[in-house]
Amino acid sequence: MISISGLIGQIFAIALALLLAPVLSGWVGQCRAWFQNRTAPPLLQPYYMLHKLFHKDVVLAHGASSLFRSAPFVVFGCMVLACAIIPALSTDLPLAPAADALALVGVFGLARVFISLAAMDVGTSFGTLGGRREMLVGFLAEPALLMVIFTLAMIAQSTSVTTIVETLAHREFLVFPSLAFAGIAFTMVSLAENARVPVDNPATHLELTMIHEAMILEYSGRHLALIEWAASLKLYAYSCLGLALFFPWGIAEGERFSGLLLAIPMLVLKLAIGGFLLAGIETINAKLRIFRAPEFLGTAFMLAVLGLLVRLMLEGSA
Amino acid sequence: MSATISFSAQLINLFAALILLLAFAMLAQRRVMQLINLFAYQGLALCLSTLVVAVSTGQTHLYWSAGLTLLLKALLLPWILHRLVRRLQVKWDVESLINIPTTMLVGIGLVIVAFNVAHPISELSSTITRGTLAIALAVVMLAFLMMITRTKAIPQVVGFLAMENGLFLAATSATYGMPMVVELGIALDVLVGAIILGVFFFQIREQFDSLDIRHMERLKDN
Amino acid sequence: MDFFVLMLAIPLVSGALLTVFGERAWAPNLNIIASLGTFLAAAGLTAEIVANGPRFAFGEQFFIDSLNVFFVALTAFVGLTTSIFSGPYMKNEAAHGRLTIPRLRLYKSMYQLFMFTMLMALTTNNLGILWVAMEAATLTTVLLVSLYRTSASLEAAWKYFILCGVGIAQALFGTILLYFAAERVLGETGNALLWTHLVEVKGELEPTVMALSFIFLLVGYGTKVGLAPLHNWLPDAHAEGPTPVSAVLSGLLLNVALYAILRCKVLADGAIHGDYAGNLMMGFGLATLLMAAFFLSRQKDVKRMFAYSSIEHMGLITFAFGMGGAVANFAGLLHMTMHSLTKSAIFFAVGHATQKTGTQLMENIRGLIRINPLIGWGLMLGTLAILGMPPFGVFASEFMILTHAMKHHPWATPVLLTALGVAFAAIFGKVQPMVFGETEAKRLPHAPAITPVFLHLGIVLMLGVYIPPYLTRWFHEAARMLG
Amino acid sequence: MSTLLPIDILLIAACAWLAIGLAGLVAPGNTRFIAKTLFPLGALVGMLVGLVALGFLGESPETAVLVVGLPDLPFHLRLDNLTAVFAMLLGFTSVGISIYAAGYFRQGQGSAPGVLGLEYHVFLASMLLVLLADDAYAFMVAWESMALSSFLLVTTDHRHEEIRRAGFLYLLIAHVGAIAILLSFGVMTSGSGDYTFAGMRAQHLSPFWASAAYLLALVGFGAKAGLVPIHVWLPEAHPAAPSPVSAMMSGVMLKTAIYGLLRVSFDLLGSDLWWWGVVALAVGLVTALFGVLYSTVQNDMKRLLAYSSIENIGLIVVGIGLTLIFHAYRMEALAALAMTAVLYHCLAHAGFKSLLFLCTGSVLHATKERSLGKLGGLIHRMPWVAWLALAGVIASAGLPPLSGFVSEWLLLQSFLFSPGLPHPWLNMVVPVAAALVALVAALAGFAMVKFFGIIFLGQMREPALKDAHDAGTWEKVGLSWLALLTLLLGILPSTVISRIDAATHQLLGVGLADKLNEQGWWMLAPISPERASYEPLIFLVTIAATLLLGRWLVRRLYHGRVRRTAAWDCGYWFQGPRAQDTAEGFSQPIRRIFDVMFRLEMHLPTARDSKPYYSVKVEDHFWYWLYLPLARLVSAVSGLVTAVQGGRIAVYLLYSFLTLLGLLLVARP
Repeated sequence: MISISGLIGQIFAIALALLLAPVLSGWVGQCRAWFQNRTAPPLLQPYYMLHKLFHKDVVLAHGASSLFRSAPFVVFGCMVLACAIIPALSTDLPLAPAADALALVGVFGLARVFISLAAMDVGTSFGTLGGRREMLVGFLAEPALLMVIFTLAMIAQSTSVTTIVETLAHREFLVFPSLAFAGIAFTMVSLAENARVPVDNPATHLELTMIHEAMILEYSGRHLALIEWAASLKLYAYSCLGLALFFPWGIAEGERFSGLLLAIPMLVLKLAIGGFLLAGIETINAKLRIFRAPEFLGTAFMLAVLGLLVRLMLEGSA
Repeated sequence: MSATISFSAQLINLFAALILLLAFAMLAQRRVMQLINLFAYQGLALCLSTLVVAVSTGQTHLYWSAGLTLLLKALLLPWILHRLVRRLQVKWDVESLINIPTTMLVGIGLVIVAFNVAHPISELSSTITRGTLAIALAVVMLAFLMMITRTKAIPQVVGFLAMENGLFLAATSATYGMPMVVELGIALDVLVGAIILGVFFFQIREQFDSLDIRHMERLKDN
Repeated sequence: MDFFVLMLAIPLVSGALLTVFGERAWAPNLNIIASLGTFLAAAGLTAEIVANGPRFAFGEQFFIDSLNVFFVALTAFVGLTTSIFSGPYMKNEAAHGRLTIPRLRLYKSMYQLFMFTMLMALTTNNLGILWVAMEAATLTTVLLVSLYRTSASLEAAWKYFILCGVGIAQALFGTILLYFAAERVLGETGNALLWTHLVEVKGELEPTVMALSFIFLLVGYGTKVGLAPLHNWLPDAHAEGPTPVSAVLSGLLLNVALYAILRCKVLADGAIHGDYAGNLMMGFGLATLLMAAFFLSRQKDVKRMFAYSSIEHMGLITFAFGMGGAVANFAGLLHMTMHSLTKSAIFFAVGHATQKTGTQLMENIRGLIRINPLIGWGLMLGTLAILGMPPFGVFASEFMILTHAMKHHPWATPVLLTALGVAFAAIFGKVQPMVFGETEAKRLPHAPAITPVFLHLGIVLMLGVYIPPYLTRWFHEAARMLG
Repeated sequence: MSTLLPIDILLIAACAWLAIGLAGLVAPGNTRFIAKTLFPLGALVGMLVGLVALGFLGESPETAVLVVGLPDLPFHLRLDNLTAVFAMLLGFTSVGISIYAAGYFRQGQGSAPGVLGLEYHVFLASMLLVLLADDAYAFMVAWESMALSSFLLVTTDHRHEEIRRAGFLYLLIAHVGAIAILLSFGVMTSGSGDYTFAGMRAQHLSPFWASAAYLLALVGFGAKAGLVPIHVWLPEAHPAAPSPVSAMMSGVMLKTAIYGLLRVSFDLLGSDLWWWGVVALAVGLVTALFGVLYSTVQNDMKRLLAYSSIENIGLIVVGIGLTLIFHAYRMEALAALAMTAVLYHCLAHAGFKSLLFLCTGSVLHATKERSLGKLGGLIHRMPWVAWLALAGVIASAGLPPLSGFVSEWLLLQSFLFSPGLPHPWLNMVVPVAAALVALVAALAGFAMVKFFGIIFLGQMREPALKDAHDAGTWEKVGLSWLALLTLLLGILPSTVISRIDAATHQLLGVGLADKLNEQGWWMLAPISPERASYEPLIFLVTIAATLLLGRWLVRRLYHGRVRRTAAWDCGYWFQGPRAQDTAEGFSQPIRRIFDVMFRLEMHLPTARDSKPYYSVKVEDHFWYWLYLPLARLVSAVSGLVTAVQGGRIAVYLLYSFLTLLGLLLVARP
């Protein structure tokens, strides 16, 4: 029942994700630099960095346990799985039934738990601080994300990501106000989840403000490489998910290669625009104090719930 | 209804009224010796009323009852109590928790209640002495009131015994006496009870140096 | 010889003997042997009644049917175990110097006489003699309560005497009224106080008189049962008397008094149409239950607390009989049995516990399970049983009472729920630290009597999960008799 | 003699447990005999129970009547599919716990081992009888025996005041709950006088009485399950009990309450009203949110888990509420979905929560420490326990691919379809409840990260922890068994659901099994794969494959060199164990964000303090809102009542007198 083309499409999707994710990170970095009137690093800068890190020795703290060493792989694995089931290019993904949208949230959750635990493993003050903050962001972002998905799932009468995307792509062009709410909430959650301004700043190393960076302070060498890669995969996954859910046009359906081939440039284009906008957001916003972050995410959660309510009230049985 | 019966009924009512009067007198009495004497008179009146009932109805066992009453209530128990009072050198004054006039007023209220309660029964009664049931009830209640208001052990016991008098009046007047076995049993119980009480008084004296029951308020929960 | 005569004669004769020879070394054994004899005679009588049905004795003056034979058996049994328990208990008391030899003699003879009066009260057919026996039971127990001759025990005995004496005087007035009503129907044949005759004509008795009579009887015997607010003598007497006396007071005397009320209730019900007597009893029962529950939470003295627990259970039982009907009566009878057995077992355990620690104050009794695990467990299990924890039998009867109440008198259930909850919290909260925890108590000079405790608890446990069919039949018959 | 029916075997198993317990009394002081012989035997019996129940699923009910019981009400027993599901839960969970206990119990200061063994096995047997009981009396007897035996187990170490207090509170609430259940049965029996469950099913109660029965049952079973606000015993009793007992209580005993609630609301009560579901939903949500918030701020590892149990029970009750709502509107397919979520979560929670409690037992044994503030870094000393605990943590946090996620997924799925409800506002409010469920799930993750991170990770907060040792063999086997259950429940949901579906079918008349059987065993798609699907095995394989492949590739393409050095200190020279986040610190954000939910007592040091210290105490609002006022009320009332007993005989006489007078005047017929 798994078609060859599906299989190829699946492998292709994963490979593309692995390849494209660091580029996306690089692109966002470039855009940010441009916005901020800095000289931009090369687009492929993340690749160079990964290569460099893989070459380096792993320097482990004395207190690091086996969990610390396995966490990067687990996180990486989770992100690969997430990318594999998000219909970035095509909705014909054999792996898609393995996890629907709820399970997708679960995958992100699993990765988050592991990285937080790893952060606490060495037992430095910053590690635990980072782990705690990550979980703080997580427990606020996760329900918001779930609510976004709920709204969409109610439109599509399904929680399967591919089905949602197909439904949304095929619908009559109706203005769904709920989608607007959901979209905004999703954007806010994505910013938080990917350690972006205004919740976190991937570029900072000022200890008291950082979240993601605080967690991975102790990582080095290949572990750090995997984590960085996983982080860019996560950004990619969220971007693709957002694009697929809210701008589902151009995603290939069925088992035709032609559609797939057409989908790639569409995706790249959409990602480029998305990355550009992201950089814009990051530039025009200031980072929030850590205790403002719950408010930010709380707003996202409320917006998502509002979206759900709007969906239920206004759009009734649509 | 023949004249003799009505005459004896009048006599019985007279004695009953006397008993009630004595009950009031006991309620009002401040001296312990006088109290015991009043109790003895009450026993005598009871005996006489029983005798009248016996004569007028011809119930032989009522003679026995009358004799028993005379012996026990009018002679033996007062004698025991007298001896106790002397042996224990009880203070002769009787103290009351509430003052006597108030007690009397409450007593009158009780009599009304008793009459009221007994009224429907008296209506039913076919005996010659139907009115006395109400009086018996009143006597019981007055004795009860006396037990409540007295602070010394001996007057309390006298109240208790007076209550028995009231009961006995009820038994004879309303029903021509209980079966003999029962009456004997009751008499025995009263006697034994009185003796035990007598023993008790000595023990209480020994422990509390007084027969004032206000000393006996240590067992409590609040 | 006739079992019935034996049953009454043994305690009477041995009581007399013990009055004379009570200071001899074999006297305690005589006490136990007499109790055993009484029990055997009662067992024989029970078997006879179960086999042949009700019977009379001494003309019609005594009457044994399935209702009272059940109480007779129970009384004789608890009387036996209590006498077994009181052997070592009294030895320990004497060793502690709390009792002298003459007092022990008094104890033994009064104990036997007390048994006699109770058995007489249970078996008599004559309501007058019932009254006489009840009064006699009061008198014997007054002496037992004041056995220690301390000021507290004298005070308790005095209150007991006066309150119960006055109470029972009301009962006599009730009896007179009953006689008055009966005489009008039965005439002056001398049968007018015989229950068997009364019950035949109960429908013809004058309702007004019977209602008044029942009020007096209920208040009178109810004082003895411990119905609130007539209960005030009960905690004092239980707390200050020797523990075996507390055990029989709680386990037997209260039952007998309740039995007297039940006999009268049958007549009242027959005369007064409607649930007049039942409603009164339900009201008294609930008030007692609720009041006792709240009393419980303020107790400091262990025996006093369990005395209140007895009041509480008497309230529950009275409520059950008040509800009436086959199920509730059954439950009430069952609960009486269970309560007797359990409460006396508790008092046994408590007795030894207080001897060990030398105090009745609960805050000074700690860690029983560590000084003597058997006593500790005995008290714990007994407490749990009395609180209505299954699989103990108390729960079985509480189950029936509660479900029956929910069905027929749902308004009463909040009261029941509150009372049982508060009682549970109060008793358990106090017993738990007594049983568990650390301790400094010492060993006793004489080995405690553990057997009665576990014998009782064993029976209660068994009855909780399995009631033998003959017992069931017997209960059913008794329940039916109560209407 | 006829063949041995499953119900007979279960009955024999219950008796066997009792016998094993009693056997311990032969040599109550012999720890070796009791721990190494009797407990493993108990585990075998547990295995038997589990297997028989598993094998029975799908069969038609069997009944039995015993000779014991009340005169007109001998014990009725009945084995049906609902019972079988919970018996399976009991059996399989008890296997792990009993084996663990074989290694756990040792000579201590508390109850003698023989007594402990007796209590433990009576506890097991009574739980089984609760499930099998088919009449009110048998049920209540088993139910209270369960409470009693578990109470005695909780107070095993009775020398400590707070343990006794915990036990007291537990038994008190259990008892009040039991009375409520009893009254509920009383209502359900109504006039018939037939206390068998069959009799209750046959009754047709008016909505008022049915609701009364339902609410009483909710209170009664809620008291046992730990529903807010009658949850207060739970966080006290669980830490007080020895760990296997906590595991048994949390893993299995709480489920018997769920069983009772299901039995009453779906089986015994014929009518069903939609608002019942709303009540359950609301109570469940409050409980779940309350439980999880309090669980995040605990500093005692067992209390943390206890509150987490409250949360899970809350989620289960949410599921029951949802089922009731769907059921009331005859949306049976959706009801079946929610019911499956309920049953599945019961199974899952039994596995992972007992696993976690047992892990705390091992930690406790190794360190003598329950306070999170004094633990840390135990993964180095106790790798077995740590990794097995991680499985429990992931499941408890509701993360794929382990068991907790499956039930959460099912629950959310059923929420997703609530807009189809015909009721005008219900269909809007209920989906929003899903938002809270999502929040609860996410917070559970927070709590679990705290639990695992603080105990097992980081540096050791106390020097004494260096001497900690890993669990013994028995304990490892027990833990591994439970971890295996958690894993199996996580990756084989379809297989499990098609077994337990018989219970759903029995209660609702429909099930999910047909749908599931259309798809492969590896796929969980309760409605259709297009609507929603989850394939945990593939999920797991993908992650594992990526993990291994990634590792292999990295080593292949680059290298696997590792150097060890001190942790980077960020320029702060002091990086000792004290510099780590404390348990209080970890939960600080929660306290801050949800401060209305807690009753906080904080002391913050100021700059001028000569002896600066920091303390924070989190207390339960309900103590102050409900229990203390109640206690004060009782105390005040008893103050008033005891005034009656003033010691003055005249007053006593007056009472008698007034009673008599009152009766004479007022109560005349």
